[in-house]
Amino acid sequence: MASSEADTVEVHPVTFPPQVLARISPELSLQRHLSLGIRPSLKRFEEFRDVHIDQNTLSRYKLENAASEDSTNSVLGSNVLKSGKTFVITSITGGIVEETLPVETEDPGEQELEDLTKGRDEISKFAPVYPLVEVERGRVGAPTDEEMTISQKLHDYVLHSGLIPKSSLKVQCGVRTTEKSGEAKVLYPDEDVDVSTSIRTLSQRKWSYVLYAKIVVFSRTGPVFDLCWNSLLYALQDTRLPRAFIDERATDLKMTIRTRGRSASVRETYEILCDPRRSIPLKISRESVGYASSFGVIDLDPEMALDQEDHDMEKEERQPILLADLDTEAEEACIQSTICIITDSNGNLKNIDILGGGARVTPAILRRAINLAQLRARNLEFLTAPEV
Amino acid sequence: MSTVVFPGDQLHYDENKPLNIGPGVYCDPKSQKVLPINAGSAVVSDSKKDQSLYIDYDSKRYIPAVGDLVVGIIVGQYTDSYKVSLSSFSTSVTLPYMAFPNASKKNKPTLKIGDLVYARVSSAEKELEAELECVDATTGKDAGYGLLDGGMTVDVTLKFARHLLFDNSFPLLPILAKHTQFEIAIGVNGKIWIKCEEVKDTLACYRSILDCQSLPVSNHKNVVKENFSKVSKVAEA
Amino acid sequence: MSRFEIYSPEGLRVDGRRWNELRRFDCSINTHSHAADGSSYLEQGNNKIITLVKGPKEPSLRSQMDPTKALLKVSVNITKFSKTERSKTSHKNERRVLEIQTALTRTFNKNVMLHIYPRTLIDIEIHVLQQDGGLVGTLINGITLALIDAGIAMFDYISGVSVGLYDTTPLLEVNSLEENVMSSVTLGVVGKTEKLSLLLVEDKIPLDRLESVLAIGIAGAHRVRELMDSELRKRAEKRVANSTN
Amino acid sequence: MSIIASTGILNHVDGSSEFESHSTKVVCSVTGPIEPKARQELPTQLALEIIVRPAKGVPNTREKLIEDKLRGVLTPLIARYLYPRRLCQITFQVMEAGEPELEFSQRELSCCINAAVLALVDSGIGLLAMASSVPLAIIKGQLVVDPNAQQLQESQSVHTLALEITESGKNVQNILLLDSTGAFTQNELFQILSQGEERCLTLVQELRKVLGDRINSEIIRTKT
Amino acid sequence: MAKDIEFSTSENKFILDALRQNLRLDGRSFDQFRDVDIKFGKEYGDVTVTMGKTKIHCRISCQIAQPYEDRPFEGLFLISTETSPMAGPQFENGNSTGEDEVLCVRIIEKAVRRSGALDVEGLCIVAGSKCWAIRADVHFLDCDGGLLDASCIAVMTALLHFKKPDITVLGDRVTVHPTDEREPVPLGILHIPICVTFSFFNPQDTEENIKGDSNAEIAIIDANLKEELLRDGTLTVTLNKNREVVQVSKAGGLPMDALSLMENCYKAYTITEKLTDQILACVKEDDSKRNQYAGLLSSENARDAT
Repeated sequence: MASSEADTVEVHPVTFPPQVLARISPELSLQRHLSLGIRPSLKRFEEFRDVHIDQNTLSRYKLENAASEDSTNSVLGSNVLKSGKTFVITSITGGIVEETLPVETEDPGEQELEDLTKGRDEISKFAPVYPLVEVERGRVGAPTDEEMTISQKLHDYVLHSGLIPKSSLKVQCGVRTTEKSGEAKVLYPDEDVDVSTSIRTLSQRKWSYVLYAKIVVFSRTGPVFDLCWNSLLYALQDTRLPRAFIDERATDLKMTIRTRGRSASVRETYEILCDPRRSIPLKISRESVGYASSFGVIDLDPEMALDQEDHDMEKEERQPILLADLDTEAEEACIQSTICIITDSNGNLKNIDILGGGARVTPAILRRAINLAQLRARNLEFLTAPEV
Repeated sequence: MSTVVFPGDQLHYDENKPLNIGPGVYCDPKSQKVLPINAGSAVVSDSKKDQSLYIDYDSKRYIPAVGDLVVGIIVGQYTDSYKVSLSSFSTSVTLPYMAFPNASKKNKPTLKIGDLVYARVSSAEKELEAELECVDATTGKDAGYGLLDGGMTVDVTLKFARHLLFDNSFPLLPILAKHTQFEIAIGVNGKIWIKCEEVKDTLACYRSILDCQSLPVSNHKNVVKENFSKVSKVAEA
Repeated sequence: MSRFEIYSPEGLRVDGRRWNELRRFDCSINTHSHAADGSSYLEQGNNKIITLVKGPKEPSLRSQMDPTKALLKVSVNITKFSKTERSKTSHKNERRVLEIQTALTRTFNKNVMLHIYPRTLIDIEIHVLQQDGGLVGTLINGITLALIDAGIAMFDYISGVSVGLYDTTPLLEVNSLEENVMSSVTLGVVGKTEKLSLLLVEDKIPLDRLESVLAIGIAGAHRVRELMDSELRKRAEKRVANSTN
Repeated sequence: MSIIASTGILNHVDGSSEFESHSTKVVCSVTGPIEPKARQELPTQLALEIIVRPAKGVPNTREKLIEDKLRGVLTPLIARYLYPRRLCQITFQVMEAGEPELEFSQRELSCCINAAVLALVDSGIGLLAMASSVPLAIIKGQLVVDPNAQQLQESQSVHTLALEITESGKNVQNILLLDSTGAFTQNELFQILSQGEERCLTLVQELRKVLGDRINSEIIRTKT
Repeated sequence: MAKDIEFSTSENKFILDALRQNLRLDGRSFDQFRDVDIKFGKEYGDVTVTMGKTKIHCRISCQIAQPYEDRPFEGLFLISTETSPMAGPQFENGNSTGEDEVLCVRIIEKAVRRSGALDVEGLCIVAGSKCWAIRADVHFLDCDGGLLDASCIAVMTALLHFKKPDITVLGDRVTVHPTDEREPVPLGILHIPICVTFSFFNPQDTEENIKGDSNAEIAIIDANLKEELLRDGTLTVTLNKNREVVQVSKAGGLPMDALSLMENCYKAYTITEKLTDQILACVKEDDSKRNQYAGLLSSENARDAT
C-alpha cells in the first residue's frame, strides 16, 4: 500500500470462468444460464432426465424362471433405477407378524368386520411399507435428516395412496401335515377346502406380511425423493410373497412357567414357517400406481441476465418460470419454490407437495406442472410394460 | 399517533419525503418496499426535512444498537478487551480496555469476571460482535459508566425497561423513592441494577419492579407498599 | 429367597456377623505407584476395588480448565466379571453408574481443597473387581485413601458405609444377599463429625426408623475412618523410618 | 371454526404460544437470536433449530418430517438476513395430537404452523409476513375444511395448506406449503386452494386479534 | 451441554445476603413449598402441573405388548423424561446425559417405578404373552426450578387419573373394548410417593462448615431456578402418606448434620401429607365432573330409547 496517488484508483472488471462463478455465486450463474434459455445441466426448462430401469435383478424370485430361485436370498422384489448420473437401488424384504387388531364384537365374521370398517375408516384398509433410505456420501454414521424425511414420506404416501390393500398382505396360512409314510406335505386353504376349515379350528390367530424396503441412492446430484418413489413403485409391482404355513404338530404346544410361587401355562407362539418353494405375487391396486416428478419455480431476474440486448428491462415484470426435474447443486440451492407431483397418466393425482419459499407458485404454473407430470407418468408407465 | 401493525402490513407515510427507518421496519433490498417486521404500534414522527418510522414492540431478547445504555456481566477477559454478556445465551459483546476513561496501554481497568458494568453500545453491525464503551467519547469522562458494585439486577422485558428509562411520567421510580434511597442503572437490554443501603430494601425494590411489570400502573403504589412492609416484617422477626 | 435366615433369633446374620459388626476391612495405599499419583487397593468384605488418582495435572481439554479451582472427575469402571454372573453388557453408560459418578464427584468437590489447585484436573479412576453389596460406601473409602496417597489437600476423611434395616433391626454393612431382601441406606460421613456428605436411601424404610439407622451408620463410618487412619499412619511411619535410616 | 390461542405463556423463552383447534393442541416456544453452536452457524443468515416433540412416545422420523416441512414454511417467513451468524430455536410440544398418529400428521402440522407464527411474533423476531395454515380433507367428493380425527379417517385425500399473507391480512402473497396426499383430481386440488385460502384469511384475522388484544392491553396497562 | 445462564457476582452475593436475613427472592419462607396447580386435559392421563413459574405436562399412554421373558406376570412401565429447549435455552434437545438430568431421571425412577407405586402385576393380561405397557411421558414446558418435585406430582396425578380400555380375555384371544363402549378401568396405584427437594446454602466459609459446630447451614424447600443455580447441595426426600421413606438422595454437596437432615425429613412429611390430599381431591373432583357428563349422556340415551 505504498501508493500515494489515492485519487487515481482504477477499477478492473473481474471475470471468472463459468465453473468458478458457479461456485462463488450459484445464484448469478443459474440466472445467467436461464437467461440464455438453458439450465446448468444443459437441459431445457421442461426437460426430464432419461430414466432406465432394471427389474428384479436382485430378487429371490426371477420372473422368467421360478425354479431357479436362490433360497438364501431374502429379497422379494427389487429395482435399479438410473436417472442422469444418479442410481437408486431398491430391495423389498418382508416379515410376518401376528395381527393384534382390537376386535369390536365377540367374533365377527370376516365379511361383517369389513362392512363395519368400510366407510367408517378409509385409511385402515391400506398398509404402508417400511422404507429405509440411504444416500451414499462416502461415510457412515447416523441417518441424515434427508434420509429420515424421505423414508417417512415414502411410508406416508404409500399408505395414503392406497397402493397396498391390507387384504393382499393377509397370510393365507397353510398346514404342514406329516403323512403316515413320513412324508411332509403342505396344504393351503385356497387350494383345499378341508384345510381351510381345519386351520380355522386350529388357530384363531391371524398373520399378515409386512414389507420393508431398503433404498440406496448413489451419486446424488439433486433432490432424490421422486427417484426413490419411482424406484420403490417399480420394485413393488414385481414383488412376490412367499407362502407360509404352520406345522400341525406345533399347534398344541403348551408350556408351564413358574415365577415367584405362581405358575401358569402359556401357549407357545406358533412357529410360522415360510415355504421355500411356493410364492404368490403381491397384489397391489393398479389404479393407485402413480409416478413422481419434481419441479422448481424461479423468478427470472433481468438484472442478473447477460445483457446482450438493451431492451427495456423496466417494463418486464419478474416472471416465474417452471423448471422440470431439479438437478445440480445450483438449482437445489437457489430454487426455494418446489413442486413434487405424484400422478398417473390419466390425471388421477396421488400426491402434491408444494413449498413456496421463493418465487410465487401461480395457478397457471401449477396446471402446467400437473400436465407435465401426467405426460411423464405415461412415459414411466411404459418402462414396465411387457415389451412388444 | 399510533396504530397497531403486523408483519407484512402496509405502512402509511409520506412517500415524497426522505424516510428514516428504525426498529421493526425493514426495507426489502430487491423491491425497495418498506414493511413492518414486528407487531406493535407504528410510530411516525414528522419533521420539516424528513420523517422517521419505527415500530414500538415488546420483546425479551436484546439486539445491540448504537447508543443504547446497557447493563452487562463480564464473562471473559482477553489481552485487550473484556467479553461481556448482555443477556444469557446471546452472542457476547466486547468491551475494549481502551474504552475506559483515562485508559492507556499501562493503565488497564480492573474489572473481574462476574462484575456488572454500565456501558453504552458504541458499534453494532449485525455481522460482527457489538462493542461497548465505558466512557463518554466526546468528553473522555466516565459519565456514570463503569462498574456497578453490589446491589442486585432485575430481568424485565425490553419495553418495560424503556418505560423506566425514557418515560418521565412513569410512576414506579418516584414511588420507590418514597420508601427508600437507592442507586439505579437501567439497561435497555432488560437488566435493571438497583442498590439500597440495606439488603431488605433492595429486595423490596427487586420484588416491586418484577411485580409491577405485569400490573396496571394504578396498582404500582399499593404493590410497592406491600412489598416493603412484608420485607420489614420478616426482618423484624 | 427364604432359604436363608437373614437374621437368626440368636442375633447372627448370614455371614455370621452380629448386627453391629463391620465386614473385614483390608486396605493398602500406593499400590500402583507407577500408574498414578495416588492409588489404593481396598477390600471391604467381598468388595474389591482399585482406585487411581491422577493429578492435579493439566487438563487435556480447554473446557476442563477453571481459572479459580481444580476440576474433579470421577469415573467408575464396574468390570463385567464383578458379580457371580458375568454381565453381558458393559456398565459404562448405564444411568446407575452415571449417577454414582455424579454423587461421588459432588461428595468430594466439597471436601477437597480445590481452590489451591487452580487450572488443573484431578482425575479419579475406580475399577471394581468384585462387588458384594454396599458398593457406593466402599467407593468413597477407596477414593479417600487414594486422594490422601496422592497428597491432595482435603478438609477431612470421608468414610462410607451402608446400613440395612431388617424388620426393626438395623444391620451394619449389608452384603449383596442382605441388600436384595431389605432396604438399605448408604452414608458418607465427614471425619469424626456427624455431618453427612452423602445420603442415599433406595428402598422403602419407615420414616420413624430412619434416625436409628443413621445413628448406627454414623458409628460404623467413624470406625471405618479409624481403620483407614491406622493403616495410613502405619504407612507414614514406615516411610518416615525408611527416610531417616 | 373455534380456535383457542394465547401467547406469552412461558417465562424462560423469548416467545411462546399455545394453539388449540378441535382436539389438537400445540405449545410452541421461540428463543433467539442467540449464539449458535459452531456447526449450526450460517454465515449470512439466521439458523433455525426446529424441534417437534410428540404427545406420546419419543420423537421419531415422523416428527423429523414435520420438522422438515415446518422449516420449509418458516424459513421464507423470517427476516433471516437481519440476523447473520445467529440461531433461533423453535420448539413445539404437541399436547394433544387430535388425530391417529400412525397415519396422519396434517392437524398437528397446521397447528404447529399457526402456533409458530404466534410465538415468533411474540418473540420479536422479524417476520416478512404473517401466515396461517389449515388442514383439509375430501370425503366422498365433498371438501371438508379443518376436518376432525373421525373425518380424516373417512377421507379419500388429506391436505395441509399454509399461506403467506400480507397487507393487513388481505393479500395472499404465496403458497408456503401445500401437502396433499391420497386420491384426488386437479379440480379438487384447485377447489382446495380456493376454499383453503378463504379459511386461511379468516384464520389470520383471528391470529391478529389474539396478538392485537395483547398488545393493546399492554399499552393500556402501562399508560400513565 | 448447552450454554449456562450467566450470573453476576453481585447477584450471587445478594441472594446469599438475603438468605442470611431469612429472606428469599420470591418472598416465600424457607419451609414454604410453592402452590401447586393441577389441571387435566381432555383425555385420561393428561395432566399439567404448575408450580410458580415451573410448568410440567405429563401424558400417560398404554398399549398391549409382550412382557419381559423373566417377568411373565408383570406388565411394562416406563417413565420418559426428555428435556427440550422449551423449558429454557440451557436445556439441550433429548440430551439426558448431563449430571442434573441423570440424577433427576434416576430419582423419579426410584421414587415411582422401583418403589412399586404402580401395580405392574395388575397389568398382566395373558401371562407370558400379553400385557399392558404403560408409558408416562413427562414434558418440561417451563423450568423455574423444582423440576423433580413437580414431575413426581405430575406423574403420580396422571397415573391416578389415567384409565385403560377394558378387556375381555377368552383363551388366548384378547378383546379390547373401545372406551366409548365400555367404561375404561383405572390403574392400580399402591401408594403415592411425593418428592420434596431441599437446597442447602453455606453462609460461612467451607472450613466452618466441615470443622465447626455451629450448624448454621441454610436449608430451603423447593428452590426456584436462581436458587438452584447457586446452591451448594441438595437433598431430595421421597415419602408417602404411610410414613414410609421411599427414597432419599443427597448425592454429595454441602455436608449436613445428620440431625438436621432428619428434621428435613419430618418437614417433608407434612408437605407430603398436604400434597397427597390435594392430588387425590383434584383427581376425585375431575372424575365426578366427567361422571356428571356421563350421567347426562346416558339419561339422554335412555330418553331416546323410549
